[in-house]
Amino acid sequence: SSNASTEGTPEKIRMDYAYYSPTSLVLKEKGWLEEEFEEEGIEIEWVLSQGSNKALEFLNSNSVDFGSSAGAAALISKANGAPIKNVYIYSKPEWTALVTMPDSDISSVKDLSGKKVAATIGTDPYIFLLRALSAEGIPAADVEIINMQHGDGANALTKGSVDAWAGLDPNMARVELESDASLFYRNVDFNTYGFLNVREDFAADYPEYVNRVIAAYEKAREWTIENPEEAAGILAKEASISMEVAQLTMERNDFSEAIPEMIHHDALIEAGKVLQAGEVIEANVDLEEITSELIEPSFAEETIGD
Amino acid sequence: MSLELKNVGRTFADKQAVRDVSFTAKQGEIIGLLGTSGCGKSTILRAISGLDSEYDGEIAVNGKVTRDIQEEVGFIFQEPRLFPWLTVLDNVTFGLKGSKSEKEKLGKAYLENVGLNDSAHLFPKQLSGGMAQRVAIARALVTSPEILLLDEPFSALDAFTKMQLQDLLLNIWKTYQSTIVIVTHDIDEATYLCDRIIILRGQPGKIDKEIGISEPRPRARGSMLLADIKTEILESLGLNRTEVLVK
Amino acid sequence: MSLELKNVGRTFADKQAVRDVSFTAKQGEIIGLLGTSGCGKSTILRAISGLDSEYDGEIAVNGKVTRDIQEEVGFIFQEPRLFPWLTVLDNVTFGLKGSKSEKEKLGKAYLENVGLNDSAHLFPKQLSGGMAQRVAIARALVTSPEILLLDEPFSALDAFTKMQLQDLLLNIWKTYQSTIVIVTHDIDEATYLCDRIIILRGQPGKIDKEIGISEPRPRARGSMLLADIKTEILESLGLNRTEVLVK
Amino acid sequence: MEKLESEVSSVLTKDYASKRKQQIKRSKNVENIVLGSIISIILLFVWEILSRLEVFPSYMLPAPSVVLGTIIGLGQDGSLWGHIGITTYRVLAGFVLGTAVAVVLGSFVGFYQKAEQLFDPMIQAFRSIPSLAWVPLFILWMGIGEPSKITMIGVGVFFPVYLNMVSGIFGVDRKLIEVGKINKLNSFQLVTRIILPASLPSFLTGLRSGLGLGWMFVVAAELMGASQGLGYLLVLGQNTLSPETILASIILFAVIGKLTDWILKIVEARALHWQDRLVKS
Amino acid sequence: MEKLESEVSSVLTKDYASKRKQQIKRSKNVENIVLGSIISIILLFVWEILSRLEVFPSYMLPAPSVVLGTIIGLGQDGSLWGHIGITTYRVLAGFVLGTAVAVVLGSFVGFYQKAEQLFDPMIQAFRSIPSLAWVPLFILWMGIGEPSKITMIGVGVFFPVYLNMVSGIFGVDRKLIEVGKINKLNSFQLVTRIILPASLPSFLTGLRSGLGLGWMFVVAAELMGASQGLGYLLVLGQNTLSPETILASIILFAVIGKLTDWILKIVEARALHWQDRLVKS
Ligand SMILES: Nc1ncnc2c1ncn2[C@@H]1O[C@H](COP(=O)(O)OP(=O)(O)OP(=O)(O)O)[C@@H](O)[C@H]1O
Ligand SMILES: Nc1ncnc2c1ncn2[C@@H]1O[C@H](COP(=O)(O)OP(=O)(O)OP(=O)(O)O)[C@@H](O)[C@H]1O
Ligand SMILES: [Mg+2]
Ligand SMILES: [Mg+2]
Repeated sequence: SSNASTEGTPEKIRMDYAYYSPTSLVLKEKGWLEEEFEEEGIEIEWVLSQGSNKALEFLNSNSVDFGSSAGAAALISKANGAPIKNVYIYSKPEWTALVTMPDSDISSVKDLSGKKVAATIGTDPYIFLLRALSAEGIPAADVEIINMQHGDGANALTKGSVDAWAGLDPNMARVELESDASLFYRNVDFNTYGFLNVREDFAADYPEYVNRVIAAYEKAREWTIENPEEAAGILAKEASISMEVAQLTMERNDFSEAIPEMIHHDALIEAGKVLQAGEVIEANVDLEEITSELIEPSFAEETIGD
Repeated sequence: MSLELKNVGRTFADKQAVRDVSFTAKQGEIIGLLGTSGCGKSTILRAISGLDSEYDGEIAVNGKVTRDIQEEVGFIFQEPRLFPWLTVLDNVTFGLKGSKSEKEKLGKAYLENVGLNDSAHLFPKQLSGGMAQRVAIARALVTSPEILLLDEPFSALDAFTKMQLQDLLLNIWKTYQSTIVIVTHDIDEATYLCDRIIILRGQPGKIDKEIGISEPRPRARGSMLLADIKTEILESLGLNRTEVLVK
Repeated sequence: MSLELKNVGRTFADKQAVRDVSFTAKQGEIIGLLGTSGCGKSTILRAISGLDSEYDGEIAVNGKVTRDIQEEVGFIFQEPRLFPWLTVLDNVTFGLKGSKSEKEKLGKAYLENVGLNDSAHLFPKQLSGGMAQRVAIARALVTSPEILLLDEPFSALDAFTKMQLQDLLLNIWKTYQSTIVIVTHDIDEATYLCDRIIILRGQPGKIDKEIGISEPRPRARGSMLLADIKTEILESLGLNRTEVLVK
Repeated sequence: MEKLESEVSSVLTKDYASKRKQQIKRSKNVENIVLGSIISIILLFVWEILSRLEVFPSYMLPAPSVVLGTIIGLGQDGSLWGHIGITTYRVLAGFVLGTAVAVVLGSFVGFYQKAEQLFDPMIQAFRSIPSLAWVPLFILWMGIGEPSKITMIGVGVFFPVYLNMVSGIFGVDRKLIEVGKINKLNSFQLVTRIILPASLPSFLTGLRSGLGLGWMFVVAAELMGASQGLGYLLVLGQNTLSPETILASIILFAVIGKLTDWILKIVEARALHWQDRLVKS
Repeated sequence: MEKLESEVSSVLTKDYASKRKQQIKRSKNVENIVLGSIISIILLFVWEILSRLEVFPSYMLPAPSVVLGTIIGLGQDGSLWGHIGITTYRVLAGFVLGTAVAVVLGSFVGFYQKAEQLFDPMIQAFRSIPSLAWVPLFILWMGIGEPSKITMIGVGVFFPVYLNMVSGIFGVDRKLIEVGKINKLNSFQLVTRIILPASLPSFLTGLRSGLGLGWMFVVAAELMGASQGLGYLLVLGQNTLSPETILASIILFAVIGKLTDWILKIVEARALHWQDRLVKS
């Protein structure tokens, strides 16, 4: 590994940043990590993840040490044997909801039967859709789920090719603002949180450094909570989106909880069941077990304490 | 069909290849073009055919000045130019119209004429040089064109085959009263076939001499008159002082 | 270098093209191959050169039986086969080794020999048929090969140029004592150049006759002996009954 | 009697000869297949071994046997044929569409100076637009149905076919075209009877290139709301972080792409038998 | 005196003639560019008008003026050059890499029967694997640095260059190769002095095809952790649902792709001036 160490010190720490994790943007922008490790001569390398699956690919291939993903995505990867741990929650986002166009006759989940709904299989919006359907007692088979990438789904919705879309921010914020699309079903608890994952190797070799990275993240989180306006500005600039979209996206992020806890555990198990039903995770996987293996609160607890 | 060239010349990218060529060919006349290599014989044929329209001067076909490709022109190029993806028979029938069986019948007849009836199914890559040339000859003759432009048609052939094909050409000429312009390096051939022989010379080439041959056809290949004309031509090419050539 | 063919034959996909050809050429001998179109002359040259190794029988060069391409063989093909992407000069110097300026000097000298010194910079598409053939001749001669295989080298040339080049060939032969096998349809050429003329006939072709010519060089083109030999050859090709041919 | 015997025997020899030829041909075919698979088989072996030795982590690059298991699993639950069938159908339909348009446009551009000046620059510009970039545009223009997917694949096929066609036409020997002109062919006949056959080698290369691109564009096409197909399988694998699925789809792409290319290669060999090629050493 | 005058005048005419030739050439170039842009300009106009009339919804297909504004905006904040520069660099590096490998492998396969039997089948199979499918494999093998991106683009370039090269070599006239053999060229010389020049038309088409594919593979390459580049811009636009960004990247792809292709086209025209082509009507 490129982290060939002398006395337990990594040569460099490879972080990912992602537009779906505003905290990571703030951290990168402020340069607190660089500051923290400057004296030891440890380099910080930033890599952009365009989506959860890319972040996990980077982690798995030992291209980054820390990667940000949706909780469900981390779970799927873990179920496939990925050597990762979740050590920190960067936000509790409400990044997904069910969206339809204003002139549509859909106003609740019940109206979805027999309709075409776009969603990206395996991702949070997909899980959200399935959980929403099962919560309302509609069999998934009654709905025609069209597998499309998030952006394409939004396009298909505005074009009228599908009746509804399990949306994802910032795309969702944008259609909401610009095409008057309405979020007809929202439920924060059906989202699976923003997970900061670390490679198991790294965590085992340099536990101290995991703590220090978490500490830096904490600093960014607190700053974000205190300066929502400026944080939105950073997001808008980095992701090249308009300020309104950025603000709306930020509003739907709850940065108050950072330590992985039972509630995250439970949310993942629920998501895992849906995924198992959808054959994304194999039926013989023990969800309890891999969820416990995935979520490792000890670092955050140690750093943040309470 | 009659042919009339008036002051025809051709310049390629600043280099003049041939200039000031004028002659007339009446319907049914056979004209021979002789001249040193590179003096512009092929260039003249291409101008007459209309394949090249960038010449100076004027060419009239049947009294009409034109630069287009003429209907009813047959051209035997200096190279065989066979289509490599067609069999010998298909190459020969290439320019024919009509039903397939008719075309094949005609094509086979002409292949027989050039002595290639066994080779109808071969592809050009399987032919010898002379065979390819004969296929090209058959392809041009089969359309029984009213104007025939021949660019060294028989040069790749042995003496025996050559004579046979010369007679075939005369047969066709007799049947269709074609007007023929033939480029050749073989003086015996020129005297045997032509009513008039035009000798080009120089670079850029221009007409040096015109010799008429009035002997009626069929001519005897060994005839005294032809032998005299041959001597005249050789002399005008500066070739009768054989000793000079032997170093 | 000497050449020896023993019962050479060649069959293309079930069709025999030539069979049972045997002859020997001593160092410095000039052998002529005559025969009707398609009787296998080019095929024999290709076998000698080693370009074709699928023949039957044996060919020995300098006493050694081999089927490989020989060092020091020059081949003038029946078509010019110029490289279209090279200028005339580069085509001529293609087979030469050594420094660029040396090559160019030699190349230019040979271009001069074939009368193309003005055309060194042209590309093949700008050449007339005879010019292209002359470039090919220069390309083969410039390497001063010990064995020269010529497949109708002068057939596309006018009488004057042809004679010049025949003498050029004899010059080179004298200088390098090359062994030469030449295919030609021109009987005058054969008698002027060759020590021995081999006449092929039939399809598949086989040797019909061998005629030796002992007249020393330089020969006079009009000499009586050569005229007699010509008559003999014409007779053996069945061509002296001129009347028969005139329909 | 003697003559008869010799005739019979000659017939027999001939028979024998043609049989031997067939045998030789067949054994050459077998040899070809064996030689052609050697490298693939070696690679698979090395991969399998490295996987077993855990040099490649299974969560990223599972062993070939595991991937094969996935494919067999797909075959057993029946979905495999659906994926292969629909994708092959889309590629072939798009191939036909793209080729047809390329032939028409290519002939025009190759033949008429004005057409070249007008159309070629724009076509060349479109050529470097990546498949993914077309996705939103196609959704906008044609929605997410089959026509949209097939057209998208057609776009991919179009470019190499067009490019090879045009350059093939440019390369046709003037000498042959002149023969056509002397025979008074009109432009259409010139194209069909001389230019197309003469540029056939280049055109066939274009077809093979185009078919390859067709397979590549499938992924973008199947991003537009497909629920079946190899491209769908690939994207699904990436979204669900399932390397077996990704590799299974890659292998299926390779195998089926190879098969279709092989058909074209046979067509090519047949159509170009007249070429005066060197027999290779 | 008279002679002198006529000489002077002839010199003058010659001078005049060559000047006129230059003028004609220049005005032909201008004509080419004008004709070549007509269709693009018309399309842009129609698009602009339809957008203004709101036939195209602006949240899906903004007007060209808006897209232009986006590009200018990128230019003003300076990031435009970064995007263009890095992507062009990657494409060119990948182009060089892919071409080099294709030339070496293509010559071998084109020239040696055994090499063809061994390598060609596998290469043909790889040819239909979509760019997106390579992404996880490249991340695994080479990580996410520049080498990995450049190699990925090289893969895209490789296939068409290889294919055209091999088929070009197959199509080389046996007659010309024989001239080389008689001149005792060894295999290497045969390839460089005869086979390559003779197959140059096909090879150059391959290069142009390959360059196009290079531009297409950029997107996949820049999925591997890039934070700059046109492919990044495209994916960013798709992830943030910003049609202006998507279209801006498409237009940049088209324009810069066209420019690089134009360079190749000039090279092609220069390198193939010896072809005996028909002057087009
Ligand atoms: N590659 C080939 N495949 C099949 N048949 C061939 C091939 N090359 C030559 N032949 C046949 O072999 C015979 C002899 O051909 P060759 O070229 O040797 O004739 P030639 O004596 O040189 O005739 P010419 O004077 O017309 O050039 C011909 O019948 C020809 O059809
Ligand atoms: N396309 C061309 N471009 C430039 N020059 C050309 C072109 N075609 C012919 N020429 C030149 O024109 C001159 C005459 O050529 P042409 O082919 O008419 O000669 P020819 O009399 O037929 O000679 P040959 O007997 O050798 O066939 C030559 O000097 C040749 O170089
Ligand atoms: Mg000529
Ligand atoms: Mg021959």
